[in-house]
Amino acid sequence: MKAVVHVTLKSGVLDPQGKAVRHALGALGFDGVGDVRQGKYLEIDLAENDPDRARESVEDMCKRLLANTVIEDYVIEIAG
Amino acid sequence: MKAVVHVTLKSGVLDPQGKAVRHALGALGFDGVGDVRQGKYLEIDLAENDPDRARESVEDMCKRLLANTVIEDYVIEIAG
Amino acid sequence: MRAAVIVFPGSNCDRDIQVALRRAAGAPPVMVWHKETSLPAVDLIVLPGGFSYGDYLRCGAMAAHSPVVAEVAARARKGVPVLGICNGFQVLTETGLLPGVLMRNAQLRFVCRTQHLSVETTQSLFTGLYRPGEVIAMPIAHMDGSYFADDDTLRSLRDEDRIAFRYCDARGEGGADANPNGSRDRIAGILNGRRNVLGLMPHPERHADALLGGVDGAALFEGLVRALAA
Amino acid sequence: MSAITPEMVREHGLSADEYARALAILGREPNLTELGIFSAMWSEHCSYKSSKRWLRTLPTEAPWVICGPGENAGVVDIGEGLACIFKMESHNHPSFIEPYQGAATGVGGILRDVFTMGARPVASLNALRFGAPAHPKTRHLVAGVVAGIGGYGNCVGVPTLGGECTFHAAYDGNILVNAMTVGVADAARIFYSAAAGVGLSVVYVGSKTGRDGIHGATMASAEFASDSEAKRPTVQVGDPFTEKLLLEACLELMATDAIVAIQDMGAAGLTCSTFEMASKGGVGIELDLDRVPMREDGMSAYELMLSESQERMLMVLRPGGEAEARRVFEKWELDFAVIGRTTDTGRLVLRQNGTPIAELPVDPLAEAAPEYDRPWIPAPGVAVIPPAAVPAPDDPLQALERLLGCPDLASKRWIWEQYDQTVMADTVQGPGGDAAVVRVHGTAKALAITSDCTPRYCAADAREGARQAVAEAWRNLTAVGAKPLAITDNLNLGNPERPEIMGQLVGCVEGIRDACLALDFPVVSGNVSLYNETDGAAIPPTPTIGAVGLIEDATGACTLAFKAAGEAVVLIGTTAGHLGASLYLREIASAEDGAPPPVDLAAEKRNGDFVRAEIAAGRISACHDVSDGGLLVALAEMALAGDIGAEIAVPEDAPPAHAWLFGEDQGRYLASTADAETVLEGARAARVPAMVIGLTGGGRLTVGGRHAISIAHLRAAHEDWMPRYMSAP
Ligand SMILES: Nc1ncnc2c1ncn2[C@@H]1O[C@H](COP(=O)(O)OP(=O)(O)O)[C@@H](O)[C@H]1O
Ligand SMILES: [Mg+2]
Repeated sequence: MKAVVHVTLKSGVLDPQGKAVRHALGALGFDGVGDVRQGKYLEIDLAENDPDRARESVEDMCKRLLANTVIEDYVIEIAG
Repeated sequence: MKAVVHVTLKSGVLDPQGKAVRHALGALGFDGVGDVRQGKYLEIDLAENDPDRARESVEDMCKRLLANTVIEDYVIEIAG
Repeated sequence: MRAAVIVFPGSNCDRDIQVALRRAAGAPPVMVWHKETSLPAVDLIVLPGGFSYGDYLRCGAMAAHSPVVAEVAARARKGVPVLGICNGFQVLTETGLLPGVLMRNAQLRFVCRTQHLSVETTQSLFTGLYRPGEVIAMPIAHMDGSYFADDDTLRSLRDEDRIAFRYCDARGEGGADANPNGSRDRIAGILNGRRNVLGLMPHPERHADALLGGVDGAALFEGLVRALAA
Repeated sequence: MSAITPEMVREHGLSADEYARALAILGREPNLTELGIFSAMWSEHCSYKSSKRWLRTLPTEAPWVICGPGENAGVVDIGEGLACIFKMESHNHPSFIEPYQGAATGVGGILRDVFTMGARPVASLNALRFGAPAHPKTRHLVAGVVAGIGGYGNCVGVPTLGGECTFHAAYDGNILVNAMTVGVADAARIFYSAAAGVGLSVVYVGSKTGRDGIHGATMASAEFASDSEAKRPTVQVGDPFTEKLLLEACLELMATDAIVAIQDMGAAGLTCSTFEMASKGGVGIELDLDRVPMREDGMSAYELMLSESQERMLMVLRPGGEAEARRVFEKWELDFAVIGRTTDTGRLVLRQNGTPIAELPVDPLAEAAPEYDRPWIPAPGVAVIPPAAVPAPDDPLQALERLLGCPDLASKRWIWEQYDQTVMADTVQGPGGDAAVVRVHGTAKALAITSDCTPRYCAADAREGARQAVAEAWRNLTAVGAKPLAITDNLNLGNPERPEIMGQLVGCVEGIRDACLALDFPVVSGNVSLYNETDGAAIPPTPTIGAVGLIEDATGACTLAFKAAGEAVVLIGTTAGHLGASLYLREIASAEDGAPPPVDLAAEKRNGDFVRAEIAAGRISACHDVSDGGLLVALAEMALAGDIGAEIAVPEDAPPAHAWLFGEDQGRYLASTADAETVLEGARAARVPAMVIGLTGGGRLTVGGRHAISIAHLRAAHEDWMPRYMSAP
């Protein structure tokens, strides 16, 4: 199956990239752009076929590698 | 409203980050991990309240700045 | 030779190129802030290295939209020589003045070292003082220098003799250690079709003074001065 | 209503006595904001309460010192109207918790300390101590710290030109990340933090304030427990792009006369910077907190005063300077806000929503901060190990190969290749030599820069180890031909409330003082990092010494690479074969004990002055100080750098051969020369021991005609360890 993971900065943590993108959009003439936050997005192909076990394993991957839990949150979706 | 943009590498473009993640997951003992692709994820707050106009504007942002269409694809979601 | 150096927020090799150009041309270049909408009449425009806009989002992406870059592009299309070094190369690909894109280094780490290069063409304003096939050395220092273009683009770069420099080892050969960032075809620098725009990842301005360990970069600037005087 | 409970006082790291003192100063109970301010100001990190009385004993003066300790960084005169400004700072705790951002913001902080005084940063160094390579966290910490240092410094565009990186299990739970920055300024335009003058605007510039790192200073002043991961949310994220803009904007404004005083917001942010400016200037300050640029809504006064958001500065402007300042900061697209003014009340007054919400007297808080004469016991003496008591290797060159490939000596190329070493186009010598050499832009001069400390020695004897660290820094500057000018010191220690740790602190300071006095090498800045311990286990005392020297003619800088075959290899200094606390003892004989090699400071000075003069005279073609691993390691490093071998003979009247080859006697150099006769003659005249021990040439190192090893073989051993270690899972 396939897992999709979104890794984002915890709220309150400075996001220099998002800040710069917001600024650049403004400079390009896009009005009404408020906060911009940038995160990572991962698609992982898994041999596992059981959704629960897949989620558990990806949860573990996030904690150990994919997200830096000191400053980042993550959300996992398991797709068929 | 809020727009969510996913920027991913076009298939066929080598993704060294995804490859490194796959490798690292293997080294950590996660079995059955196939292909891993890494992309960017942006959340943009917009003053615009009309979903169509919001999408149009974000589409424009993607073409002009957020994605490099030589190597990247993007997907836009507009949320309430 | 009258040169202009474009300064973006986050450029950090602007002073270095200023020194190298002054040394080669005998006169200092004009430094142009990215917000300018016009450029003075110049013989050469340089986009320097650095981290314009922090290299956030994608290297060079935000700088490519600076007001002055539209004018740089217009001049380039008129045939004014444009040189993009490192971040400047990234800006040139983002604007479409040069094909392809510079991606994250294959090893995913910043790399700074003195790198051997082979001069792949001497048929340009920039490389006329080198010998064909000459092996030279220049510092590299980048996180995103892995040149990528699709097969068709690569083929036309080769067929049109537009590859200016390739990474190589001390003997001028390829091989595992010769490619510091995973660039396709070991490409370190390319020309546009009209041959008046050069983008390269290595830093010639950092090897233009014997005290700093080499002068192979100086030949690029001296070559430009001569070509533009002719 | 008594809002402040003893529990809250404790959580703020204040002792009962300290709280009583706070009550006495205020004449009433503080509110929470005020308590937070007391806590930050009186934290070990900001007040130096345990170390101050000892730091005062350090020598800080010399004719070339423009400004010693007490400002953001130290300042020395380098001639031609220029000054060199430098300092070292630790970011140990944050780097352990979040290695990338911890190290990155450490670099950001030290860069600001230097440019806040008017200098353009020209070089950075980093001294790193990690746990054992086999410890499960080490690899991750190395990767993160190195990437963070590079990520920040490379983006700002300041070359990172050197440092140290060693490993020992004693740092498993407390790594050390000490960052140093060196800058160059116009000697007539140095900026200080004293906010002299009443009715002047207090201006905030840089990034917005968020809820970052609240209480970082208190955290840096407390011991770790292994559950300290819970303290994680205090970590800040650095934005090097904004730092670069701030650097350029500050330097641009500094070229005008708009600024009266300027101070970066580092530890304890707005609190520490306002108190420091007010107290040094003898004024009061009123702040309107509603005007502080904020990243998030609804920030309390407490949060605003204690936030450690990065890339921010506080300035006091001359009347009429505001328009100019605003223009510059708007050009660089940075936040700019007048947030208050100086007053003649001697008090800090904070207002929010138009009402006063905190009021504190400046001087009592800043100057009457607690100062402790903590009990201390001198370290127990350690026995001297005689050379003969240490087993000899079967083959000295096999031992050499192992030493060159051991984690502490292995090439750190994997690290420094992640640092931009050539940006600014003034790097004469980058990492890999005895000292980095960077040309002073627009002149013929160069600065030599090094950072040194041998924790092995300090663990055995803090005082001798600290003397050695200063001497080695001095020697490294000398080896490139520089005249040593001054040092910055970063004292990294455990919990000072323990008398044996306090004894180490005293030993470090005494050792530094000794060496600095003897070598005419004053201390101009520094930093103290205490409580580097986890679950009661302290790090070895680690007094990192950062040092700067001057080379009048950059083209005359010497390097350690052998230049030609057929030159004599000269050993300068006395070799007794001291193997106690040596690398040989640890790596080859698997023992970690014995007294460190003693430093004879008079001989150190004589030998170094001689070497420097010989380099200046152009008689020495390559020079290298002899340190970790001893003579044979030094010889191999010269051979590797020049890709030229050498053949040496062990003198007959020497100590046992292995002690002669691997002993770590101090005050020594190896030099190659085409004119050995003149060098030896000069040495005799200067009463400096010197002898020819061999000849350069060939592709191998040969010892005593019997043992040989190829340079290529040694190179593989030396270069392979770190990349192999870092690429393992
Ligand atoms: N070990 C030390 N030796 C000498 N001076 C020191 C030492 N530790 C701190 N100092 C000096 O004390 C002052 C305050 O240090 P610190 O609070 O770390 O500076 P900053 O606020 O700029 O980060 C500085 O001038 C520093 O140079
Ligand atoms: Mg040395």
